[in-house]
Amino acid sequence: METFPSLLQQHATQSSNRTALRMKKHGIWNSYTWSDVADEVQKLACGFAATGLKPGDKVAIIGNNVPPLFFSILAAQSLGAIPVPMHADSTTAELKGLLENCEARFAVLQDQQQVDAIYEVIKELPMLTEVIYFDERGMRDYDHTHLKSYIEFEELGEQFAKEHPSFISDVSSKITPDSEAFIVYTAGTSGTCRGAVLTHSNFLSTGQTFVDQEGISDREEVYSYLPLSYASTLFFVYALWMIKGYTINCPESNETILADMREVGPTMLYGPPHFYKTIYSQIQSRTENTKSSLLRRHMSSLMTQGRTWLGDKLVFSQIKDLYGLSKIKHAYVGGDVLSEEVFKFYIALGVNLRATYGTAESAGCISVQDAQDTNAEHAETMVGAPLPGVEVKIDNKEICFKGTNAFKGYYRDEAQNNLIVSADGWIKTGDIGEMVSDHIHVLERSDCVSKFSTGADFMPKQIENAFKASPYIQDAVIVGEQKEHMVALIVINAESVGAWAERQQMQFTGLRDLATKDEVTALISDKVREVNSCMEHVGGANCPQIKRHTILHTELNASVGEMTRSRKIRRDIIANNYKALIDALYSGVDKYDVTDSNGDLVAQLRLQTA
Amino acid sequence: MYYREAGRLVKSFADDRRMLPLKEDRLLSTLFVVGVMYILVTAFASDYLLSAIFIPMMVLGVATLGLNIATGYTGQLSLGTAGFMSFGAFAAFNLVLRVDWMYIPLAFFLAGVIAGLVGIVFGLPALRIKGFYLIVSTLAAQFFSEWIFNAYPWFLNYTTSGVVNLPPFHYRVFPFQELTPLNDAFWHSSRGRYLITLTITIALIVACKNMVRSSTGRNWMAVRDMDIAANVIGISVAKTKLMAFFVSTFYCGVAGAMYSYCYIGNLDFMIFNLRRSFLVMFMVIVGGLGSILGSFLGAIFVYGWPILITRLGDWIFGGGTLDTAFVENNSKIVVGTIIIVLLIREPGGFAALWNTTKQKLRVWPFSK
Amino acid sequence: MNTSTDSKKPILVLDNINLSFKGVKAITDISFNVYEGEICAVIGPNGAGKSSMLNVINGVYIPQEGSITFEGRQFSKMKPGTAASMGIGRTFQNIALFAGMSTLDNIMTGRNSFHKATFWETALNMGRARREELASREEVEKIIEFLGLQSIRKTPVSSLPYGLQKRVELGRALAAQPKMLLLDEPMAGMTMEEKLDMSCYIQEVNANLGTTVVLIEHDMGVVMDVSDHVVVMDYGKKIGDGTPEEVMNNQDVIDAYLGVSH
Amino acid sequence: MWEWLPFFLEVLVGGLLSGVMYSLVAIGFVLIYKSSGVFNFAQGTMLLLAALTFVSMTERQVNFWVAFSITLVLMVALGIIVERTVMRPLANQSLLSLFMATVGLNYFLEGLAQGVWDSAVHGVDLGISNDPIFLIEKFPNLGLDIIISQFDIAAAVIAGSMILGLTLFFQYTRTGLSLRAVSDDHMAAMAVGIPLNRIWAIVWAVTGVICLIAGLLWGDRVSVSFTLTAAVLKGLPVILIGGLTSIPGAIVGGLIIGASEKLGEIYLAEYFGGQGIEHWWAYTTALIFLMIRPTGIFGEKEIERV
Amino acid sequence: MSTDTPILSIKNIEVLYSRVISALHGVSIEVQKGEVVSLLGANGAGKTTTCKAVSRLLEAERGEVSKGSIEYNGVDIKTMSPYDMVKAGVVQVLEGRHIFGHLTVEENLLTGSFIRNADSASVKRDLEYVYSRFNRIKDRRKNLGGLCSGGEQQMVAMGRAMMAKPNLILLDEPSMGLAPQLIEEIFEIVKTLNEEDGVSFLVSEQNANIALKYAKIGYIIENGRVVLKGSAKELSESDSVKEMYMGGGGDEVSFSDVKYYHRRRPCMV
Repeated sequence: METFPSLLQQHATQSSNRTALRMKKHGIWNSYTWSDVADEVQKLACGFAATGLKPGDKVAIIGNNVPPLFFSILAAQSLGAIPVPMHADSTTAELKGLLENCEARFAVLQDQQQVDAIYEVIKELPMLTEVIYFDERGMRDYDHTHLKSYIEFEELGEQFAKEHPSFISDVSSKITPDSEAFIVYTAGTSGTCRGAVLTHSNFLSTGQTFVDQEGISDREEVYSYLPLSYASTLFFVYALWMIKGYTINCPESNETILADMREVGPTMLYGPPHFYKTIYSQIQSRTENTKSSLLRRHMSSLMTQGRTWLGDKLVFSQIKDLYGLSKIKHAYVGGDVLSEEVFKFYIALGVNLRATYGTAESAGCISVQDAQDTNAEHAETMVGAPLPGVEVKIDNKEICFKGTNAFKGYYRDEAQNNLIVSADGWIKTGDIGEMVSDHIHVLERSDCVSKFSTGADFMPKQIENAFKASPYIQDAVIVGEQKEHMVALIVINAESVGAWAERQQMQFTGLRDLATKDEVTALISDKVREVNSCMEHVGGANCPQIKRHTILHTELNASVGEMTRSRKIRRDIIANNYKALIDALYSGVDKYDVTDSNGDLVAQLRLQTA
Repeated sequence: MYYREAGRLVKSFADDRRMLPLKEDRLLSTLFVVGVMYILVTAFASDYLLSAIFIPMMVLGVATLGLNIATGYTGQLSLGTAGFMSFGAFAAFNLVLRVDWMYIPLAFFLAGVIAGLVGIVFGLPALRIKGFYLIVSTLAAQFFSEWIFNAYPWFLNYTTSGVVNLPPFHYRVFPFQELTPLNDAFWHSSRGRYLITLTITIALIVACKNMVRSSTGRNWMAVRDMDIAANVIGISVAKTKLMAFFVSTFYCGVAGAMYSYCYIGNLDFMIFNLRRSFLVMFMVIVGGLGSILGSFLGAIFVYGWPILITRLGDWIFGGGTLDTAFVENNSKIVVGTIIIVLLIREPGGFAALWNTTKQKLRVWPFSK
Repeated sequence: MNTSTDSKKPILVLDNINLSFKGVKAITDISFNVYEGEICAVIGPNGAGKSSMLNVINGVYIPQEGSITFEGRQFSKMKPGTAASMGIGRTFQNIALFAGMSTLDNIMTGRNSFHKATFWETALNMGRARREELASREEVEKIIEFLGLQSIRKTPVSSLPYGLQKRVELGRALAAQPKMLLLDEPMAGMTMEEKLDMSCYIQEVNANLGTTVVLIEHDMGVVMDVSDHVVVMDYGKKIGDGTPEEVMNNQDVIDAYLGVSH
Repeated sequence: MWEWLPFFLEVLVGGLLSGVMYSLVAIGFVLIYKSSGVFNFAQGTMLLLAALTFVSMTERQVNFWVAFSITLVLMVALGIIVERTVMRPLANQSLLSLFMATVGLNYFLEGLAQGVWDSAVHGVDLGISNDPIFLIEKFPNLGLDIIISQFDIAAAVIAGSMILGLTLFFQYTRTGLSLRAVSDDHMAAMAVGIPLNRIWAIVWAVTGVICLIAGLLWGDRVSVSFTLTAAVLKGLPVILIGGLTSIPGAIVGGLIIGASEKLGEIYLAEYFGGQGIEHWWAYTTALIFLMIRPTGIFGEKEIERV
Repeated sequence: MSTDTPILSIKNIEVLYSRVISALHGVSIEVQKGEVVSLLGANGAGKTTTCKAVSRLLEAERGEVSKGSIEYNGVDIKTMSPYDMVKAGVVQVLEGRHIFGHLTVEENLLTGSFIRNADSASVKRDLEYVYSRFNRIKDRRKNLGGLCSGGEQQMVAMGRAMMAKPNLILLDEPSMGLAPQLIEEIFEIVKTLNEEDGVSFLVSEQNANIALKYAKIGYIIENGRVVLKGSAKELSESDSVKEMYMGGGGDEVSFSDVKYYHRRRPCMV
């Protein structure tokens, strides 16, 4: 049985000249072969060892998706230390909480931003002894007692390697598949972050069954831009990479993610719904702005009649090429549900898109859709049969799993462990679902299933997804817990609604203005009515309806916790932040004044009745 | 539709700086040059097509490229193109006449160098004079050339008529020619002259492309776009201008030599008059300032239009109906109108039209 | 007048500079020092002769009287080429980019002095020409990364928004690896965010590469925060010279330029 | 020892007088350049067109003044049409583009003129006697034995009064002030409500009139044919010496070129292979002047603001 | 014409240069009679383009209003030329003054009066009036415009506009490059002209501090779009305006302690 360090050694010896990692830097794609990767990891691991990192110590890895981070993770693992990936944009408070919780001794940071974030609290973190950063820019004026640059660190490592040539391989060989490989903090739609401890075998055995089932080869070109702080990214990008030894490609900068993807032309892709929706919206709005009737005709018939041979040659294969989707063999969406319309669009376009299902506790993957699911009704929520080696059952509507991917437990959180892991090893996912002929159908996250005051259940997320299919709607929040009916807070997409408003020859100044325009209100009200009638169609005449709704004057804000970093909404925080507004919606008034801290009017929202 | 760019990873700076960065463009140009220009045309084109269409178009294209280097890339207006061509033509003639061992391509090259040196002399005022004032210098070059070859019969080897008929090539075209199956007669034929012209033209295009994508070309364009800024960042404006004049007139000189040797087959200073200078300038404008492709598109259009009109007239009304005066006036009106319309609608000329089309193909089907 | 900078070594000494156009005085008897490694701000109203001052320093204008000493070499007539080769970089008030070229090519042009290949070598794309091109590209890419211009690398500069053009111009000046940078209103007309970015770049260059910076700026906030040394000009004359604090409290400066307490 | 003097003076005066004709052509250039930045290369062809139109009528026995008036109207119309169809759409393009547009216009008009009329050689007779004047007969006390062409004097007088009139017009009328404002700063002129297009149309129309008069004078002198377009080539060095934006410059430039051309032809030609140096001599003279003053004698040296 | 009709009403205009480059997309501005309205934004945001769209000077720069409409006193100005606009009483004072450098100060002022075809006596009266408003330039009436200082040039430009007896002045970047105290002086004149002569102003400015001090209404324009509109008081108290445009005067912003990652925006996908 393999571990991450042993797999690295395998690739480094068996396919040393194959490209392991590419990153666009300075306008060209720089490659690292497997032996380059092994060298870097060796140096870095020696640097860790030289500065006193011991097996079992925690190493916080904070930054975006860049090669040195991959190296740091591997280096830590080679020493038997446990990497704890964290999000690059985390605030000081968030980081402090996580670093304290995991008792990190080392932290590897990308640049000044992360240094600043933890520098304020470094004195309060006595465990944290070494901080390493890659990017030298802006770092001149810092107190370097705790800080080391990556280069300094590698020099230390080279020195150490000379003195202890076989140190790393000795330590590595002691690592077993059941050793801890990662602590991954849950994304936390439900509040506090918890660190799931995952072993090498959690990732590697599940990963092996995944690649066997999906036929992933060692020649894949994988495009990777996601932060490594999610279990699913670690699974789809990192673990599968180590298993198959394919090539990972990282973009040059945040602004060039889409352009760089075209250059890569990946054969395998993993992304959250938001990513797919962005590309979808771009294609849609470019189609709407075009004068070409050819394009419009083909696009409008795509969803109903599928691709014709000519249409494929003239339009669709070209669109795929423009977005770098033309070579895709495997595209996966996970983390949340992609709305049906978008999902169907990709399928119709001929992109082999599959929904996956997994949680941090399950090393990022429990199941993946098969071809049969993509044609089913609710294809977007049918997530396939559990992977071999993983068992799934529905317990009181909640999806539970056990198997090779089952985590060791939360780090230093016995209480929560006991809460979700049963005596016989079943782990509650917290998601509501059903089994449809052995395939999992995810319905709703459990803590988000709401009950009306009448006692009836409803599932806000499904309704929200129905809204999100509209290109004009960025986010929707459905509220109804302990009420008689639902109300909706809607965030419009400033760009597409702006473009729409321009086509209508409307005057407007910005999102805040658009949100209160009659025309926009009418546009969104139509959508609400459509969703309502759709619910009635499915759930019968007595089905609860969205009685009232309003358009918010701003976007939801991740920095105050209204969304997670992966852009999932946090319903409880929103309900709290917008309490007064929601009360107003239920009270039946038709205007609501938003004021700032000085009490000055910011916007007057219009509360609509469907 | 034609371009498929997903999955093209540029892995080195050398890759990124290729002459034709897109695979499709490389394929198309190779096919065109090797397949069409070298094989198909050489094999099947008639003598008329070769010597009255292809050769002059290429020769004029080279002259246009020359002018484009000075005007389009470096921003130095020149009205002396034909004059510079004549220096090349006369230099080539005298080199071949007076140097025993002279090979034709070498003569062309040296003719270019000599013309280039003349170009430097007439470019010298550019160090002090700017903008329209500079056309005085290039016009002086034009009139000076017309005068000097007339006033000093030595240049024409004391021919009384003022015109020398050139046997296409007095001497061997290249060394070790006897080792090849192609004899002198072949190189004297339109096919042989076509191949020489084509090869030289392609070499000059490649050289020009190399220059414009390197420091040389950037310096030219910097001087064109804003000479003070260029000076301040350490570009020697004087050197850059003179270099541009040299390269520009080198191209014109080679074009002049090819014009007399490969195209008309005689040497006549009357041909290289001011009107021809203007014709070349029209080619630059129509084709597009600062574009290599445009230089040739312009040459093809301006040279080809009267021929097309004549041919059309012959075809519609029967042979010889259209008199030359009509054709000439017609093409003047058409070319004049096209120039004005292009300047208003598409100041980048045909080259810009081509690039727009290409860009549309690259973002198809989202092109507006 | 200025005690804090006395100990430092001047990199640039301007001595009694007088400049006039067609008899109209643009600069009258100006002398001041710029010290090695400092950020020196020149302030004053438009028409005070600030830009002309920069033009004198790098030889675009030739003063009728006075001398310029740069790194110990004295000039009565500086030429732009000499200034550039001695390591004086420059940006302009009204952006002077090469409009027909891309961001990359504009910055590449800044490395002209490192290119030794002659035109015929470039025509044949021979060894040296090719090597220099690739080497320059590598250096330029570092600047592009530093200034965050990756996504507009191949965009023609004429189609860039104003703020980005200013940044490209700074990049072009940096490409020559100057010892001293003359920046003519690098932050004029920018949003606060762009100003912050720009001042970050300037300070970074100053601190990491030790480049001396002379900049003209109107925003007193910027001047106070970033500069070590301020020279105030009005009607072609120097009316103040010292640390930002000294200058702000100088009565002449307040009367002529700042007006009521600002 | 002064025996060469009378001949020299005769050549000089002849040169100066023909120089006035160059000035006339040059003034059209300057007007258009000054007001709109257009270096009007079509000037020569406009001249040819005017002369050809006039001649075609007089050859068909149309009364001189009728023909003159009709041509005048046509030239004014041409000027306005050019302004409308070529210059206005190109406003604010680079000077090079504008110049090239006039080169295109030149080619267009050339084709048109020869297509509508013909390319044969015509004569014009303005009825001005071409008899020489012996200065010594008229002004014996000057003691100069010089022959001067009567036609040259008449032409110079016509040209001179045209120039004077124009100068006064543009210096002292409201339209003149507007024109100066326009040539200073187009945008500002538009902003204060000076109708730019009207000013340009006036300028082009005036240029048309100048072309007609110059065309007739030149036509009488050298006959009306295609070679008349070469007048533009004579005008070029003149304005460049004078400076593109200066009317006095155009006059002085004309005199310099006229005189130096005649003097060069007489005194220097033998050192240069005998003949034909007049083609490049004017340019060389201009070049020498420009090397000394790169923007012409009266041209403004621009202080390049950076 | 009802008194409520705004003197200028820009309705959701889009401006294209050379038919392709979009400079404005969705700008709506209203100026009521007798108001000073300021238009704030950075360079390249579209302030000048907006002014030129109103004065119709756009076409001279190959620009066109491709969507939306502009009404002056309730009349659509689509077909009007710059000349017509001045005639109707809308004069733009261009950014960077653009005075005629080769004309004297007085000649500069005179060009402003041509539009009215007034007799010389009334022109003389107007000249005196302008000199009374702009004291500084009176002594320099015979000087060439090009030799005046920046502040004087600005006054000449404004005086020249006043000679056309306008109802609305489009004042583009009057403070550009002027000393702080001169800026105050220029704006004081704006205030006088507005209050005593009843001229309405649309002032485009980068200097939000001063512009909001003298204006009644402000618009913030970014990347060719109006993003914020409000009374001068509202705007000058708004956090986002303070942060973006007035930071120089505030204390929170420090230029010496700037971070690299300031500009890093959240990931788009």
